[in-house]
Amino acid sequence: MPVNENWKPTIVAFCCNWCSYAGADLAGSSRLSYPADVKIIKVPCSCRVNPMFILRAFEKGADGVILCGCHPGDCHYSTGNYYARRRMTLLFSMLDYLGVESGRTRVEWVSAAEGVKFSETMNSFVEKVHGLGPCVRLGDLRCKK
Amino acid sequence: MNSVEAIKEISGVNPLKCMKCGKCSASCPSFNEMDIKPHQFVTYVINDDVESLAWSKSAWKCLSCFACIERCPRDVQPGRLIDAARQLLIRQRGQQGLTAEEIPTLLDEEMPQQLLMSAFRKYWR
Amino acid sequence: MRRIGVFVCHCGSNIAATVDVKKVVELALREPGVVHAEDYPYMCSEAGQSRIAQAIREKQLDGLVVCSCSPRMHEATFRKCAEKNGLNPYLVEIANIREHCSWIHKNMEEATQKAAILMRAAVAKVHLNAPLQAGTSKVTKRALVIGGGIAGIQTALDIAEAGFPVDIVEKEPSIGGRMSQLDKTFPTLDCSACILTPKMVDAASHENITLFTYSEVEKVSGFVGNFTVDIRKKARYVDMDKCTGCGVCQEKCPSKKSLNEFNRGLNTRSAIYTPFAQAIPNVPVIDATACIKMKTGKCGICEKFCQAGAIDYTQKDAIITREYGAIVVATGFDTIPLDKYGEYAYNESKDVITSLELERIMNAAGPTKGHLERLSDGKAPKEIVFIQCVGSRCSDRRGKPYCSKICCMYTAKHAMLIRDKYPDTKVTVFYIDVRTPGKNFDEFYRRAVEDYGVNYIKGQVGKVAPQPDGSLLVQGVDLLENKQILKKADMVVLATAIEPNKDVRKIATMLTASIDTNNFLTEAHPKLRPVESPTAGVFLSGVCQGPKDIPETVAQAGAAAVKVIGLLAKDSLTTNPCTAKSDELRCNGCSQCANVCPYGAISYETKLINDHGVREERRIAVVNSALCQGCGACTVTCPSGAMDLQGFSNRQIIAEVDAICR
Amino acid sequence: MKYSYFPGCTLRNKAKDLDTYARSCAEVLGFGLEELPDWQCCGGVYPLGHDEIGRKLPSVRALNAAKERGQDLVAVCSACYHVLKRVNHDMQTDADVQSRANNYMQLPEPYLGETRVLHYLEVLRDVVGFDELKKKVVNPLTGRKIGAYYGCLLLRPSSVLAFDDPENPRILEDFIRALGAEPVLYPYRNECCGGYISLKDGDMSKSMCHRIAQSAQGFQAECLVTACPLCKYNLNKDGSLPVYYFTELLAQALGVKEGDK
Repeated sequence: MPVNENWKPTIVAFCCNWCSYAGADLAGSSRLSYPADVKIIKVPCSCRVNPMFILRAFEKGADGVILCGCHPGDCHYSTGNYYARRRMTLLFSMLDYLGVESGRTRVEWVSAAEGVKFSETMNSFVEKVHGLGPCVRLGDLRCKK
Repeated sequence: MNSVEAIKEISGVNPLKCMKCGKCSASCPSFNEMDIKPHQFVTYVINDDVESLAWSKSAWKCLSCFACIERCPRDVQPGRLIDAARQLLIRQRGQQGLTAEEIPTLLDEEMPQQLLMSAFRKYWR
Repeated sequence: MRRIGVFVCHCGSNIAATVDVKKVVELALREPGVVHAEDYPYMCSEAGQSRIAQAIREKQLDGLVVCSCSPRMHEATFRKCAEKNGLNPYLVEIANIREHCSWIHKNMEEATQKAAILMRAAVAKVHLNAPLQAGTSKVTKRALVIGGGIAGIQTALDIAEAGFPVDIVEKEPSIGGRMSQLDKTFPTLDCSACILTPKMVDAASHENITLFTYSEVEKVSGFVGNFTVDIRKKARYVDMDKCTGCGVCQEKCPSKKSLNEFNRGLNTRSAIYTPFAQAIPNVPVIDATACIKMKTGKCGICEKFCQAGAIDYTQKDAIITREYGAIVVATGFDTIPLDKYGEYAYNESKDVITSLELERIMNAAGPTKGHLERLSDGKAPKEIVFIQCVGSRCSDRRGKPYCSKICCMYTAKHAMLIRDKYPDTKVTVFYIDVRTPGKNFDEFYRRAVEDYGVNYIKGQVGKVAPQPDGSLLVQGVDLLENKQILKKADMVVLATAIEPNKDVRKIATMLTASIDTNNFLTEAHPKLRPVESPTAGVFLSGVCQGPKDIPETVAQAGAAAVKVIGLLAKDSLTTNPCTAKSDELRCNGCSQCANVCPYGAISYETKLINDHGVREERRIAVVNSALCQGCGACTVTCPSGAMDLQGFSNRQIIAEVDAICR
Repeated sequence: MKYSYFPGCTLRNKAKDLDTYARSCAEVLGFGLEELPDWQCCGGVYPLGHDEIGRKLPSVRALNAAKERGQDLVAVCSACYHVLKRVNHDMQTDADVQSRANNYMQLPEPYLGETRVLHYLEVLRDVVGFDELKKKVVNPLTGRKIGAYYGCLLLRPSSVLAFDDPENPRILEDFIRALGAEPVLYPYRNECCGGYISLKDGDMSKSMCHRIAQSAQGFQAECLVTACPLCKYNLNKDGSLPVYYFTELLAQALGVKEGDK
């Protein structure tokens, strides 16, 4: 399917409060740009992200979902990101099976000091999702007329 | 691509990693034979001064013994830089460290093939 | 439905230059429940806050959304403002339209659209916010200091002076640390033991300080104000209460071949030993791996000679459990192993030594009784070469990328002391840079050059070659002269890089304190909170945080003590109300939440439940809100959906998702 | 155990001893060296330039041939070992070299550095074992004081070659001890002999070799042992100490030297 250049994807980024949200703040204060398509939701820890939230996002029309947390070993709650990693591995493979391509989902570790990494990650993720085009597999038909 | 860029490209070395400690020159067995010393090589590349390197005999005196590469605390790999300069002289400027005419005068009975092979590779295109 | 007010900040031009704030206000008023919306140049200012106050009063708001900078910046400000005006602070949400929007986007239309969506998500969330009450937890008024070097001693003394009890845990048989191994200190050249010993004695005799020497921290649980720590007191095999410290046992011990750790292995000690004469406590320990009695059952000489009857071969390790309000890490450093630096021939020649070994050689209590001698043949060296930056500033796989900071100064000290005491000995220093920032530091280095004639050569050493005659041929470079140098030396001293004590990783893991790639503990903020760990209640003192010299260490130790005192002075701490909560009706008591909880905050109780008229006893999960830190791991693990996180509930996050994807 | 064997150009001519004894000793020690058909000269020096793909191809061919035979690749000459191992490292780690070399070679299955490159000494140390070797010695070289000369090519850069400690190697010393002789440790055993410079500047390499031999002599070495024909040639020019190939001493100790002659 040829992708319309002007099409703007909807991207939800879950960021943990301690590392990645602060990393996104640093990207902001360093004026490192990334597409406005990315909207960040703050969670206390990457392990707070219920797979249900991600399914809901795709159901409501998100084209990509990314989860950012502290680097392994650096979790503020010591082990939360390990739980997140395990859950997401399972969820993403299921989503892939359902037809939500693996390029639409990602887990990335971004520390509070990695503003550059945050913006680079978002740029590459948006580019990837943009290349895949709109995600229609899980669209909630009840919501659209 | 200018010459300095070519040297960086061929060698894959980032000379900016150098902190000018001089350990390469302290380790170099050819130090006294070189007019531009190993640590200076790095500086010349940083300063875009390939002309001086082109007139130097240092490129032909490096033995590729890798002592500088082994001991460099910043992983600069000066030996690779010197070798890249040598290749640049050979490739772009047609310089050679050896002429066909001199070869017969240099041979002797015991000389291993390995020596000729290595020398040709280092001195010729 | 909530009555929500939306406040859009211009942040001067920081937001307003890229986001059409008027448009955001206009869009906000179309959101359900929004009864008030306005914009203002600086919402965080006194005037901005009074506008919020006025709106709360006039429009009877019960929910606030502030579209401004990051909540990490001003969330607390706006929550306080709400509270002052009779609104629960947790009914405030921040839409981050500065760091996450105006600062990174250039196109006004795009940025405005995104800001509106972020506002919408915050409004959707605030509809579901519940008023939360912060709880309190008690503070145990005792501190633990891990490490009994100068950093730990100073921190403990300062805390103790303020009237709080402190325990020092030191893994060696005596406190004192690295400083006790030093001979003289720069830049004043006063004797290290002379200034340290009184402090050690002060610490030992202070009524508020308890020493646990020959002990290690085994387990840490709890959180700020309420840590529970298991301390392993290793078996000393000597009764501390009976021993008089007479030292006869050490004289009589027949096993004298163990390497003396205190003297960096340059000579030997007996199996029963105190590390050094001024040791505190002055009670020996028995090294079970060297003791003949322990290994073969025969001997027992120390026991026979001990008049106090203090020897006890049957002693076992003991675990002591204590509670603390704060923990200070002061684990210090060691020099790096030099196995990977074969070119300096450290393993090949006894006369190539590290600077710390030279400290011991120069010290009157050291292996050569303070005489400067070659360890190979006992001769006095006539030519000494110092090599700087051995393993420091090495970004390769062999060394450490950082500057060890103390080497330039101690080398100048060594060079000066040698030239002073042995004027006919020549001293050469190979250096990359001489780094001497510090009060009277550069003057000190210049004295070494100008008054003592120490020969400083800018350049590194490539190889140290031991010669058949026992001398060392040093091949280096003089970068200023552009010459390779071959120098015959009798002794070579390596300014070896320092690294954090190897136990620090284990300790940091126990404390959930973060650690950097070089194993230095990370500070909460590199500039503004340099003595605190990001983990609340854990503080940093000395080299465990980064290389530093004695005055800096003492200064930091004092700073850490002040932070500890500030914490212990409080009777209770306010706890984060965003904790997990279990729905009694849904919980089936499966225990999965407790398995993933890193704080042990979840327990189970049997309770009579009225489930839609059915009354029965059920096992259900209960969250201890004082222990819960609000990570949310349990909420996702819970198979029945009973567990939810206050402030970040399932419904709240889904509302945000819906608002963004709408 | 059978290995693919890469003798190299010099072992066919001036350094026949190095080759012949390597083969006959392998038989005694119970491993086989199967010479690769159609091997090409490694080039003597490793092409340091990032873009010198052509000069790496002979090594890639040999490495791939060993892979197709399902064998590790053994070299005896230090230079061959050095070049093969470094090219193999490029084929494992450098995507650019990988793709360009494979584009050129058009192999049925691309070569990605799968072959393990071993020096004969490594086989002795890690497969045969020096203790085992000691048991097979029939003419121990008792009383001989031998200085090991490593040179550059076996050791550096250690990040790629990982042959032994680059500054304080021990493998040749352990080998000498296994043969019943006494190894002499001297500091210049890993210093350069001058390498190919001897073609144009004999004096330079001579002075370097002189320093090496003097140092060994100072520590009472009676002779030197090496694995490199060029090192041997250069050290012989100095002439202060006799120089042997390590395989020569091995053959002597195992009692196969006389039989072969």
